[in-house]
Amino acid sequence: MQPILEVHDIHKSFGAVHALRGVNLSLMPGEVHALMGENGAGKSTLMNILSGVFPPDQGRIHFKGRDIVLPDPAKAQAHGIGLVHQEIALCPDISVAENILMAATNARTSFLMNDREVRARAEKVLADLIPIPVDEKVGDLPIASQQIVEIAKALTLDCDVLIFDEPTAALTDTEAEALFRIIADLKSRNIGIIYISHRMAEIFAISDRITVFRDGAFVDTLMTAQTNPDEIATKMVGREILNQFPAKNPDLTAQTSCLLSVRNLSDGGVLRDVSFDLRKGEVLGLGGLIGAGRSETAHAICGLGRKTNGDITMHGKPFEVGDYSDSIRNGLVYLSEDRKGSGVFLDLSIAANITALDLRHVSANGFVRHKAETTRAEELGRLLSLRCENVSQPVSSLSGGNQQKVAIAKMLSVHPEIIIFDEPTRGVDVGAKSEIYTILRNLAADGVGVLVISSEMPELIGLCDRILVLHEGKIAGQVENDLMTEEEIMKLASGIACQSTSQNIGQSMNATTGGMAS
Amino acid sequence: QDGNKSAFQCEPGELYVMNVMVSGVEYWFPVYEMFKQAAQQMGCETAYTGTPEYDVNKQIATFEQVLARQPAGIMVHPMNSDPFIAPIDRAVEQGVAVVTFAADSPNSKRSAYITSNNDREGAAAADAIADAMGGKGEYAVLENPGQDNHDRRVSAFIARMEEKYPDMKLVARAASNQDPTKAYNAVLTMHQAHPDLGAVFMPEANSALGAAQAAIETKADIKVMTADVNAKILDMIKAGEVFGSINPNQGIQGYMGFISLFLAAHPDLIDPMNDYKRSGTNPMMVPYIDNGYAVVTAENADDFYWEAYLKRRGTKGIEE
Amino acid sequence: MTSAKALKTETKSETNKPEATAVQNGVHNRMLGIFKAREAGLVAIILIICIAMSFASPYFLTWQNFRAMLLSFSIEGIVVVGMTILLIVGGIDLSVGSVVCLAMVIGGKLFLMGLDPWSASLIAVLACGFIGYLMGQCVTRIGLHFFIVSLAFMVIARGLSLLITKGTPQSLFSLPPSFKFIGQGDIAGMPFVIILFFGIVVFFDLLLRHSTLFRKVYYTGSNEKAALFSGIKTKRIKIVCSTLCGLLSGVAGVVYMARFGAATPQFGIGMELSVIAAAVIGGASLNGGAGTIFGAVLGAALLSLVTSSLILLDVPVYWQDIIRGLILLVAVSADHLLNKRKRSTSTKS
Amino acid sequence: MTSAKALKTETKSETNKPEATAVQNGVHNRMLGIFKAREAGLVAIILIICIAMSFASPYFLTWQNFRAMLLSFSIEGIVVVGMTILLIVGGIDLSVGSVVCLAMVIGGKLFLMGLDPWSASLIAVLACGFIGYLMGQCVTRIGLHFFIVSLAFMVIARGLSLLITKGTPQSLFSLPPSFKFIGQGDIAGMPFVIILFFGIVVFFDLLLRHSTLFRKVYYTGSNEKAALFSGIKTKRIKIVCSTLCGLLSGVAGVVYMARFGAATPQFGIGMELSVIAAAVIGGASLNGGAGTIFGAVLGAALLSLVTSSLILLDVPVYWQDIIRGLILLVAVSADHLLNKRKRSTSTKS
Ligand SMILES: Nc1ncnc2c1ncn2[C@@H]1O[C@H](COP(=O)(O)OP(=O)(O)OP(=O)(O)O)[C@@H](O)[C@H]1O
Ligand SMILES: Nc1ncnc2c1ncn2[C@@H]1O[C@H](COP(=O)(O)OP(=O)(O)OP(=O)(O)O)[C@@H](O)[C@H]1O
Ligand SMILES: [Mg+2]
Ligand SMILES: [Mg+2]
Repeated sequence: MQPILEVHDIHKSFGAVHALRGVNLSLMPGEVHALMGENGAGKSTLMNILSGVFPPDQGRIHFKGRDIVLPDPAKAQAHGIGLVHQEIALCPDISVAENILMAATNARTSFLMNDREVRARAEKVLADLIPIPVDEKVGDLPIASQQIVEIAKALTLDCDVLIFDEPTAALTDTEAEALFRIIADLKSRNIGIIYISHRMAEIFAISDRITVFRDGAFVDTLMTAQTNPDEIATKMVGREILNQFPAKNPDLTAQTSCLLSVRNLSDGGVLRDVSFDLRKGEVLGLGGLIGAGRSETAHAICGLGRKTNGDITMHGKPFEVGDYSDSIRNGLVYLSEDRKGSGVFLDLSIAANITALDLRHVSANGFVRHKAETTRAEELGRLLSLRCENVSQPVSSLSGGNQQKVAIAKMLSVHPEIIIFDEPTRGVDVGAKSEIYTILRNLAADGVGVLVISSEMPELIGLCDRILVLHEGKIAGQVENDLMTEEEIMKLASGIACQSTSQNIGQSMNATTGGMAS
Repeated sequence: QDGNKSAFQCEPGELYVMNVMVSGVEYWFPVYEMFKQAAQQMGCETAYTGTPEYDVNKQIATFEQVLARQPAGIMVHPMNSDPFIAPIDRAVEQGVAVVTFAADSPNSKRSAYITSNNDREGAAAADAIADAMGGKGEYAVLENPGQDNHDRRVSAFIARMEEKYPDMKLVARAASNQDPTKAYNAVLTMHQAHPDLGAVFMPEANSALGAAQAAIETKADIKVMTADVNAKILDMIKAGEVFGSINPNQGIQGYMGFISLFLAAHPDLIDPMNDYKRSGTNPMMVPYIDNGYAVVTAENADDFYWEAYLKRRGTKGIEE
Repeated sequence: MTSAKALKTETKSETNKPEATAVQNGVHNRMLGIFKAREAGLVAIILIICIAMSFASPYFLTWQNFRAMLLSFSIEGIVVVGMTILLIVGGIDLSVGSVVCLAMVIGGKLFLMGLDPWSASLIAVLACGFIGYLMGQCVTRIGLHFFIVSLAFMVIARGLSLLITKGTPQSLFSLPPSFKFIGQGDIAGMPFVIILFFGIVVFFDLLLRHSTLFRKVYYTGSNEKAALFSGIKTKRIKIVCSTLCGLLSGVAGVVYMARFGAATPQFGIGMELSVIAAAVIGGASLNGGAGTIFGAVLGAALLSLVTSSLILLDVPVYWQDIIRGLILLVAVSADHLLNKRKRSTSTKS
Repeated sequence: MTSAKALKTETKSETNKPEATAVQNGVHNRMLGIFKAREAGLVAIILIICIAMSFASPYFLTWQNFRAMLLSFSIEGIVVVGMTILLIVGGIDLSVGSVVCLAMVIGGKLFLMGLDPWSASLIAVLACGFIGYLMGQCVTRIGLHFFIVSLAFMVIARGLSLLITKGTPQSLFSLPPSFKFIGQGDIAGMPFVIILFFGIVVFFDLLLRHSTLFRKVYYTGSNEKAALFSGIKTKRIKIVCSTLCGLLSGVAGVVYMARFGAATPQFGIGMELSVIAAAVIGGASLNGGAGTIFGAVLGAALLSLVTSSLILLDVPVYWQDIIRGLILLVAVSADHLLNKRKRSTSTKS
């Protein structure tokens, strides 16, 4: 069988940054070809080239037996190459249906819109995936739903090659499963698929072959069946990753002193009577499906969202915050799940981003000490193995995973007492992930409270000492020790089992239900 | 020195400058035309300067730049009076003669001020309208609040009406700000509220364009009276669509302006019996010269076309 | 100009969302009728003022008065249509006033040079379209912002008008009646200007709502990158919108020329601001991606209504600006708050 | 919520997004010196024009001419400083011209009513600051766009000036010399106005580059949502900027009053456009998040230089506007292309 797509010796530079140095890749029809590599290895750059976003400096793209040039995305789509971008790009003022069918609308020759057909087709595509109301404006959707729209958009294209650049970064397993079913279907229709992800489990579940890039160069292509995650990780990072997850804290008991305790938290919306304790030295996980209200919980605690009811105490003292700046002052910070929308300032320098949370740490008498700022940024950059030229370059010039590291560095720069991480490793490569896990663990060991919200089940299980599971805004239960399995968490998250394993956390101490309307 | 040479002659290269704001508009051209003529007759050079914008700050900047060229004299139309005190005084201290025209800066050290009398113009417009209406009826005014000479014309118009024609009633006033569209809309609306509206006065010609068009379209007999002229207004006056206009005598303004400026630059030519020597002021001091005005009606409108005037004179206007 | 969007979103995120009623803003509803939330709010404000005025002034509720009010904004309204389209695509055009003037001047000059008025007008309109095209090119090729490009062209077009007329208003008294009809004629008692205006409004409103081409205008304005990734040639779309805005300004200029029978080089100064205000009151977003022609026309009607009312009520000249400004502020605020309420009950917000 | 803004940021980097701000270019460049890419480009353009002019006109290289040029933009320059700060935070203020005028008029009127000129000026400046504050409130509370709010206040402030003066210019001939000194005095041959202007420029330039408060202005303007998620009270920051812009307009108004010894109700019409143009030429982004005071001042200097040169060269009036517009276009394009080259190395397309 002939490969449907081959790229030869592609080079691409951004100024001094040599993002791709002569990479090759070939894709068979009906194959799922996984592309892996560290953050900044050049994966997205290659995909952007393949979809006509920008031209390569050098190299050939061989498609269906002949060389093609792709001056713009329209041309790539005309050839039958579709891309789900790593960074979500949708029209916020436009309905879901129209967003999904945008490319089709563009290709239509008819003069008038057929709104009914647009709705129908959008509904049909979403029915296979996750149903989202198609008349909703995309700007009103949470980030995960936007990710689904982004995927659905690509599915309407009449493609022979479909590229997914980290499609599941913002999704939980349930949604991911739906996507995998669709991918299997595409496969059966002989469509070639390039799949990029940092979730090793996924890669091994769905791919046929794996290609690894490192530092913009081609490393190897392997048959998935004949390799294993460790080998891939080693090829990616260039060294062996021994333990992805650091050891858990064995000393935790119910008596361990409590850093943060939340009682009967409600936000007048999805959240109802959420109660839990975060203990000293513990890494606490928060799981659940999309829309279960995990982010909402975090927002309500730190003053970023509404709180209609509930008592929060920190170190046993009432924790009352008017807005998020109070929360930061009191030592509680929150890492946003929406990196691009609210996590980083894309146009500002890395240094300015990292110090944004509290400038007092790098200032004197109301003036920024630029030297201290640079030093601080460089230190944290090293800690998180941030890949950049220097810390004065804008964050927009970083790869997705490196942007995420900047967002995390921003949290760490203020020496908080409690950190809530919402999808901390979104788009981060395996090597950096394990470093981040170690950092979180060390923080916890140093007495910092760590609450991790994650949609990636293995991450929750591997990292956390205890996992709370939310279902439709209520704590469905918690899992610990041996019960920490995907099945158990799924049972709770989907609402099948309720409270079966939980021990009525906090119910005994919870006499008061204070009316702390915000 | 050449004994035959008249005292009213310039040295070679002696430069006289006219300085205005909104320098691209027609009003200044006849002024400069006669300014230039007087200069040529006396062997002097002239330049036309100013800013295209309606902005006192920018006009002052051009004035000061003109000063850097060390001309013999500047005839300036100060957009606002007081802002020009300091620049004019600085010019005079440098030995550059200054006269003002069409608008004054009375507290400055300028030598002379040449203008038509806005009060008399406004009154004349009132007389013309009231006569035509038999001293009885309703009238309205369109204004351009904030521009001094326009405000004066309007006030004088209204004052004259109140004083001399008690049966003429002011029923509406609106700001048209020299915008034909605003004038058009305002007159249409005024006609709704006051169906018997018999006349409307505005102190400048741009608004007249719109007002007259509205008057035509309402098919009511509204007499449009204005001040200043342009080709379109003249055509409308001839066609009876605009009742008339008061036009200041710009040519005399320019000619007398030049003469005054020349005298101020050559103070040795005159020796009046006053204290000029003791006080060290320029002997050429004239507080006010009235260049007069004309009432333009269908009969005499033909004499006021700029293009025809230029053609007759065979010059190129401000471009020389 | 990110702030409005950010604010809008901020308010939205504060409360949360019952999912069921999401149909509100969708495609479906658009088909249901011409009155959408925003436009209904404006209609309400206009009606309130009309009712108040009909008590305050006996002349208000007459056909003559309505005719006068319609006349007063219908030519500028043509420019509003073009501006709205450009705002939706994420642009803005400060040059419209100068371009309208340039159209008058070019048309007038060519006519005076002996061309028949129809060809002269056609050339004038095309010239204005070309200016719009040039602006679009500057924006898309060089990557400048529409604001600054159109500012430069505003100055250039004004200079051209001055140059062509040598600063003197051109009298077009000799225009043939058949041509003057465009600006001054009636058809069965209805001024042709108004008919033309409504024709243009309905035409472009329908196009914007239903045609494929103009849907792309919304996509491009809402998120240019997303549109680009969907294969839409966003640069071309922007150039089309900017050209269209120039063409419509040109048409307005020609109609003004026919109405006033003159071409004055000082015409249209400051028009851009009232045109943009009308479009924004009518719901067009300065960030692109939102707006309707019908809304914008209502915005223009509101502004014109306020101006006429102040004159009808004999409000002293010095107070007129203050009241006009306050009403503008109140209208956009009311409209904005009304829509926020609606959003928060119907969608989630 | 998330996406609207998120998606917008994306588009942002595609339209003209000048890069060179203190925060963006970061610590590294800043340490190297005051001339950064963008500003160096502008300085180059200005120098080229200056050299050409010194050959073309013998009057150009005189102190008197330079004094005139400096004077011609230094008071407006104070307004440019305020506008730049507001642009950086993502706002815009169309009312500056009217507010400058209002400051003159309030100060003048109070003085004529018997107050000493210093207190009168102080009240005038505070009143202008209050207008800025009100605008900030309208924007942050109601959620309107700065563009439309300031448009309304532009009309209101103009109306107030007309009302207070009843349309006639107020002569303030009797201002004491000590007060007139602000606008007309010299210190060692250097007009006080210019010294004051440079003082304000240096003060705010340093603040913007180094103070934590103004760093938050960049954060807010760059991505308001992210700023909120960094604990920055973005509403307050926006109100501070808008108030500051009002205050600085007030200061400019008072200086004008001292310089001209008059208060005219038609002053400052159209000033907003040249002020915004100056800031944008100098690198301020209309999308917020970028800009420097120093750059903006260079922009103002360039505009003023071009205007002066045209006059000095006796370019016919008809051509002046056209040439001015073209040079504006060429300057922003050259500058933009220059920076794009530089930027393509650093930003994702
Ligand atoms: N598919 C969807 N369509 C519309 N609204 C949704 C959808 N999913 C979630 N929401 C809304 O989003 C809010 C909860 O989102 P939130 O981000 O807090 O959930 P989460 O549990 O943190 O999920 P995740 O972070 O995985 O997206 C709820 O108000 C819910 O109504
Ligand atoms: N516009 C740009 N300007 C400068 N550098 C860039 C630009 N775009 C990408 N880069 C650099 O190119 C390299 C490759 O980036 P790319 O986004 O392709 O990485 P990736 O493999 O997709 O990483 P991730 O897993 O984090 O998404 C990175 O070093 C990145 O910083
Ligand atoms: Mg990537
Ligand atoms: Mg979440």
